Amino acid sequence: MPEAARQLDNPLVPALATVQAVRPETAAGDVRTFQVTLDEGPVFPYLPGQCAMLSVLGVGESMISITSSPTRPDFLEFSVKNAGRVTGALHELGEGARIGVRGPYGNHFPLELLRGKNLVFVGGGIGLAPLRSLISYCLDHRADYGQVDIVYGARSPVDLCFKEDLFERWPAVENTFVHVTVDRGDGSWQGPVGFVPAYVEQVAPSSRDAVAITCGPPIMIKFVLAALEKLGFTDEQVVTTLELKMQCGVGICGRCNIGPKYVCLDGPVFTLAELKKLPQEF
Amino acid sequence: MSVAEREPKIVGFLCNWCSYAGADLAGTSRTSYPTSVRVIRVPCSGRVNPQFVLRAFQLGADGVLVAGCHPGDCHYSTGNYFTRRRFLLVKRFLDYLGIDQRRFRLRWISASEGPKFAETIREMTEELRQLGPRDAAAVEAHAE
Amino acid sequence: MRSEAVRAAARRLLEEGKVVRFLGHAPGFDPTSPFPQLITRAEEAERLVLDHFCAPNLAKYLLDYETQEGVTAVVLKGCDALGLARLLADHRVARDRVWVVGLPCPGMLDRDKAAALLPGVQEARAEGDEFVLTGAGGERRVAAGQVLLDRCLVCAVPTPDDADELLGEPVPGRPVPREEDAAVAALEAMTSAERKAYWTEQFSRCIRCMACRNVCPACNCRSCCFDSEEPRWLSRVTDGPAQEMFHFVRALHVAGRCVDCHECERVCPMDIPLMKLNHKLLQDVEELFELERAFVPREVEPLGIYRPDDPEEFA
Amino acid sequence: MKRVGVFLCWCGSNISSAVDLDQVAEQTALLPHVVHVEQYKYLCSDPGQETVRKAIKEHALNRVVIAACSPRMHERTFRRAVGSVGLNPHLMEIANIREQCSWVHPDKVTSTPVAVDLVRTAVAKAVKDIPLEPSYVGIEKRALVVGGGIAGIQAALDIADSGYEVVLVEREPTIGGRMAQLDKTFPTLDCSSCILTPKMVEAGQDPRIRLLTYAEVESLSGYIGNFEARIRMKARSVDLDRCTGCGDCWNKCPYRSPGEFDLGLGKRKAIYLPFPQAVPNKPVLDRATCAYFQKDGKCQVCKKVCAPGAIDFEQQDEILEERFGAVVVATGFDLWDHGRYGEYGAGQHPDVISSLEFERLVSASGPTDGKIKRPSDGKLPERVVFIQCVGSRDEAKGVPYCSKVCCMYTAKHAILLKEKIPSSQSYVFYIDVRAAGKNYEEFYRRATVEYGAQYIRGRVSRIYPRGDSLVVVGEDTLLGQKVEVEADLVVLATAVVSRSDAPQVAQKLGFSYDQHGFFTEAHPKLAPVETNTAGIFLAGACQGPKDIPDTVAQAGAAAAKVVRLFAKDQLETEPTVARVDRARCAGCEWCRPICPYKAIEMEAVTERVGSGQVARRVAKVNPSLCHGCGACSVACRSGAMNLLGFSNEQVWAEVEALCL
Amino acid sequence: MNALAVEERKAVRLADIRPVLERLAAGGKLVAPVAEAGGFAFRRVGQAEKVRLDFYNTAESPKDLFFPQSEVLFSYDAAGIAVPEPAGEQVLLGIRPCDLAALPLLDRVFGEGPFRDPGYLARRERTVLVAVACDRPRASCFCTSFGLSPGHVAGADMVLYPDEGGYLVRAQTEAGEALMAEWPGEAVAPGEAEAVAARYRSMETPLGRRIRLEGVAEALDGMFDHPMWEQIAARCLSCGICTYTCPTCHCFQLTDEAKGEAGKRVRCWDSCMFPEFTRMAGGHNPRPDKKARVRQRFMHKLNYFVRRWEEYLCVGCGRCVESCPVGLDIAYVIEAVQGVTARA
Repeated sequence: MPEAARQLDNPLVPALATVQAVRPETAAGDVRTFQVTLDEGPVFPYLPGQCAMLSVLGVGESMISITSSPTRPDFLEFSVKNAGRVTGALHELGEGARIGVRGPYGNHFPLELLRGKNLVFVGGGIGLAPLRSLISYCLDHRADYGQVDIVYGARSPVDLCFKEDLFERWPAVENTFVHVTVDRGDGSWQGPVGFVPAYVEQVAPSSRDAVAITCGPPIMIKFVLAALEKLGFTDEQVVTTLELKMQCGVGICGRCNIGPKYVCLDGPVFTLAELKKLPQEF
Repeated sequence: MSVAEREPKIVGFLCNWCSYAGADLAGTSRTSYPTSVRVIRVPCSGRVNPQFVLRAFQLGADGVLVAGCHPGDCHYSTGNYFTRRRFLLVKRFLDYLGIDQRRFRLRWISASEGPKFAETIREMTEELRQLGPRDAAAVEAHAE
Repeated sequence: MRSEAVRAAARRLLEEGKVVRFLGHAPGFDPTSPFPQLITRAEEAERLVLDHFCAPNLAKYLLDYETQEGVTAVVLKGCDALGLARLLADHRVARDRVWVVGLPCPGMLDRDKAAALLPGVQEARAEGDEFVLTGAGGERRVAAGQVLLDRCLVCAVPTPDDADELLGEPVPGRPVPREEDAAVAALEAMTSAERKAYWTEQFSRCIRCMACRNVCPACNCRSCCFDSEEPRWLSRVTDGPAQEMFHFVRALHVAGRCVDCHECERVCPMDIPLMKLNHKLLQDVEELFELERAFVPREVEPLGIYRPDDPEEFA
Repeated sequence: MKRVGVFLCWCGSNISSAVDLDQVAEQTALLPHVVHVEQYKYLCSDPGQETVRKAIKEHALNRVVIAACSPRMHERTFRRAVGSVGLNPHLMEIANIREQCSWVHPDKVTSTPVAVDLVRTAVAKAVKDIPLEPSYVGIEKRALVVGGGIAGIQAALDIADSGYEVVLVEREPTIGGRMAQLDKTFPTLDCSSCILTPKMVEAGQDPRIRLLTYAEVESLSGYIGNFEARIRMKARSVDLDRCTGCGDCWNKCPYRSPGEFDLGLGKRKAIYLPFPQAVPNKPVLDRATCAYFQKDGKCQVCKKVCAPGAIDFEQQDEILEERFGAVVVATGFDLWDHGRYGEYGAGQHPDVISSLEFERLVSASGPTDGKIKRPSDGKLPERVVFIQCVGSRDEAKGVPYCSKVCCMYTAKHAILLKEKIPSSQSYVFYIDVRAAGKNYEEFYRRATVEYGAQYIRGRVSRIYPRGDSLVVVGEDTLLGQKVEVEADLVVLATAVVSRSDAPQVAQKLGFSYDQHGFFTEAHPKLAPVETNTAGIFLAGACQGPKDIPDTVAQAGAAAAKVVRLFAKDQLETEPTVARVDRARCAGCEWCRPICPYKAIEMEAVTERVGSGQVARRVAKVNPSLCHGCGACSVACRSGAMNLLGFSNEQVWAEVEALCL
Repeated sequence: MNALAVEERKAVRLADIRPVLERLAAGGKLVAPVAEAGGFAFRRVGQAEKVRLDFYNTAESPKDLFFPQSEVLFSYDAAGIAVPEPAGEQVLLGIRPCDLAALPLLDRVFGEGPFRDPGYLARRERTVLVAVACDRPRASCFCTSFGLSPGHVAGADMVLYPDEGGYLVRAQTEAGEALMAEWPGEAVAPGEAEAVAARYRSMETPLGRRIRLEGVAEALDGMFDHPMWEQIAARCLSCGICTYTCPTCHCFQLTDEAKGEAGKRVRCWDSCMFPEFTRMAGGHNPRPDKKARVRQRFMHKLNYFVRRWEEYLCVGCGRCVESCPVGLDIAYVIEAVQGVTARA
């Protein structure tokens, strides 16, 4: 056992893990959800918002947010968009594949801040992945929160992620409302068409006793923040997560810092108030 | 297997139109040659990036063969003229870095020169056998 | 040496609006290592110097301003101007966006040589074929050959031939005995195994800082193959094969394109004899393809053309 | 996710008897991404291909590796098979374990590891395969035919007859070419102009054919389906629209000079019709021999007599720019200059003439009205020596190849001589007689048997004058003795050589030529009328010595290729072409001069830098011009230029897999 | 643990250091300065005569001995992951005060944060540090600006003080004492040793270069968007000389080397000066230009690190001054910052 113990000693050495299931997440095929268990021992404890480093041995590592909820501790889930070398290699993997996992990394959503509040989730594209962990967590502790509004959009109907959650599981929960839009519709799309920021204004969730949590592409976040401001959300009432290139996950390698803050340690979750204090270099 | 008996490994980049066809002809006419060579088919000898050649050496190839149409016969008119120029230089440069130039060969082998292909492999294998492993220590160091 | 002249030129060009920025040199932490200086206002011209220690080649900086408005003035020595010629031949810089302030160069001094000859050297001035070094340690008169940079000893092109203005009268080139060829010949005389050992030792010092690449006017790609992930032409690991690959490829990618400016070797913090690689290729290019002065950029480079009667060694 | 299926072919026992395929299968199954391995006796057979197709569906394969014979044999077969079940055909790789393994390493112990390596390498490449799609370009359905000899005429007529427009460019003032200079044709002895003239007329009258005589192609750019030609109309000094071809001008023109058409044996005027049947049947004014232009600017006789006022001394060269979809090159041949044989009189003796000169002498419309008068004194020759292989098959002084037509026309000359001068005797010095062709051998025998031509096997070593006749000294190698023949006329069968400006023409039009200046066909057997430039085809002797039937056949073939191209509305190009990664390309243009097909041009792209837009130049590959040689991908240092199908990633992966 | 004050540790005088070097070299664990290509470098030394104690600062810092440029983190194959054996013992002889002072900074990064790096810590633990008081500062040195001095040798197990033509050797730790247990040489009274040490501590660097550090970190708090960066960065070559020769820079990347089914993950140095350093897979680069990268490097050293660890990430060794081909060194930048504050 000393060998194995030493392995975990080095924070940069991953634990071996096995892909238990792979789910294509979008009809477009560029996002897949991997359900993963560790080969030795149970899943590490984590909280919504945290990330883990996934390894494809021989290819490399990529920091991926955990999309499962700690309330369901049997496995970890990661939704991965095929965007580069490592994520591309992950997409090559099927059930039973061996990968490496290390983590959890980073802070988590401010659960204390959210407790008792109305929650407004605003997600775009694959940005729903980290939110999904929190949404599941909150809905599993439904009594602790007020009204939940989930505003989500994707480029087109084929790019929508987590459709089962969006259209079946979440709407079925009491006092929970899901609003889905697409930038561009297609023949089969019956729902609203338009960009997420505009749609948020249209849905117009109340800022009273509410916290908005948003994640998505940078350009979307920029306009969502403006929309939320219009709706009366203060900087303290808005929470977002950031994504930067990371290699170590432990605040050393020097890539993900924004000023003195390391996204992998101090982030990825920031309130808008915190974010505004940082240099605009992300 | 002792070092002396070890069959050298040759990576052969053969142009599709002449040399690959020449190697095929050696096959069709059942001209046997040593098993040392492994062929990578490229459209033209001009497609062979010198970086491929060094990479092959570094990964343990004892010799590298680039073969193309005879000058003037290039399927793409001029590709092999560039190949010749490039590898005149590369051969010397490899040698300058300590990779014996006898380990690298560029040969013009036409589609009808099956025997020449076989003979080239025989000659090269023999020469490489005499030269011995490229740099036993270096190759092993990399392999570990 | 020509500090006043360069300041005057910078002032004039910026004041007249002929250029929007001026690339020259300014004093470094000690006067023997001036560094590149960009100025954009005439009043900043005072900062500029131009003396016998202004070795850095400024041509490569022109790439930084290719997408920016306005003409860039740049101080170039003869060797530097070949760097510009390289960038022009590679279509990386447009000539009409550059104003070349040419320095007919009497040779630049090697600060290490100078410091060895006169510790604490601060200044140098040319007097005929000699240099007078002055500094805290007094004054010393030394032969040019003792103190010039190696490249300047054999400089064939001291005066830029493509300058928009010249700071002084053209300087004749030194007869070129190509001493570097002897270094190449010495290596060629070794056995293959000795050469392998030699280069392994040299390359093992490499820390892959990429300064040689980044300073080289011929290494002007927009994205370097060394940074490519797929295929990974170069491993990030600094082991023997990767070091060999790095130096092989770097040298080969400038084969027939190297302008012989020696900047790669000068900036190398580990003193790897990179010019021994470049010179080997330069020599072979000249010999095999019957070219003269292959370090002068030409419209089509030696590896971009062929002759049906090129040497045939591969029958 | 990549799912590779590997199929091992036994090729009957061709592979299975020499390679332990079970072991190959076993080891292959362990490779990453390989999800299915299967063996089959004949993969190329219909059931074999069906096996592959079935497995693709059953195992959801998205990459296929066929370990079988050479890809040169069945790559297309398996690409089609894979494509037929919806998989992109380029997601298939072949490991050649027959020609390059089982057939050359017949011992299972040594061959099996080779096969394992080759399959592993093919798998590594397949994993890096990406789907490739052809691209399409439109086609300008007009053809350019360069050269108005029989080859060009025939090609033009065939293309026009298929309904497409043709521009026929001829640099002489008339079409007709070499065939118009001939008297009769072997082996039938038809009158050459009798069979040519109707075709010339037809070409001149076909509304879809535009004749541009006295014109030359200056340059050709573009690519298959989309060529752009610049054509120089030389100043003819005659307005063709006004000219009626009445003949007054050339009848009245006071200046005579040696006529080109008659090889200098006859004279023509400064304004002249090259020969009576010329098409267009309108004259040209040769400024080099015209007194108006050369002397005093006064003469102007032609202008004065020309009723329609067609003479135009001010006419300038004119440049036409035209678009074409295909080009047929039919620029013909020249004859070797026998002046280079000092022993044959160095071209100085008037009665040592070339065979083409003999054609003109024997032709009824020639300078002697068909009377074979020898040039020196106009005497009818009694004893005529014909010498074959003058220049041909002579590596030392001439050309190494056989000119193909000389044996037959010499037999024809012997016959014609006897017919015109029954008392004459012909002697033919030959090396061998090559009479392969329908009715050719019979024709040659007629010359010897019926017309009494005396064939002497051997080379002539010397010709020298004696009195008013010539002494021909040679050796009869059959008898092994020296022979000397006294002759009144010696006719040399000089070699057929390329036009002296053939290399320039090839360079101008953009295809290759051989060391003799003949244009190179794309493949000597399978693409004999194509050039290596798509869309440019060859007809006639510009590609190599040919007789008339071969020339006409090739012209028809070239026309068929053009028509085949024009039958499509769009051209599908090979997908294995170079591709530029614009983000990486620095626009250094290093790839450009290296491309043999001029397929690379530069384009401007704009991109966002910070908040602004920046324009820069990057390389762009024209997929219809690119042949996929990959030279550019090696020239490109940054890796921005890549070759699809043989990409950097693929070859790199192959090297790594091979050296594992 | 036998915790003695330095003053009570053993000290000896060596008129001739050669026998000691020979003994160390014979042990096979010696790393020491050797002459190499016009300068000096720390290398594993088998023959004592190669050791050059008359060296001036090496081109590369000795950080490579603790944080190697390429370090295999683990190897893998079908069976699983294997971590390499920790490094063996070594004796690093000749570390100068500046490089010595860099080690506690790296210790913080690799040993005191939320994560501990076992490889680094093992090498630290297993290395006996034999410092040499600095008798050969260069014109580029400015360690005194950071409160260091040619005699600042805290953290060394043993110190060699060049003195009276030989060396005064003083142990500072148990490990140091153990190493010199069998060394020849006459014992020196503690007072005498301390006097020599004190003399070195009070030495100035020869050119007396001093850079005023006061208030730099604070000033930089408000200078993220200062136009100064643009000016400074204009001449940067975007090479990694400064970061790779720096004894305190520690950016790295992880890279996988695969050979078939087996392979290894290697940690390699990386540099915040390289454009690719922060470029994301999709192409987005939060530090897209030289300005952002140069600013990051100096902000990290002079502000971010200070905010996190309350120390500057620089020891004034002068390597970037010496090696940067375009004079873009940290001393220059500090002076530029001071210039800005002075003007303000």
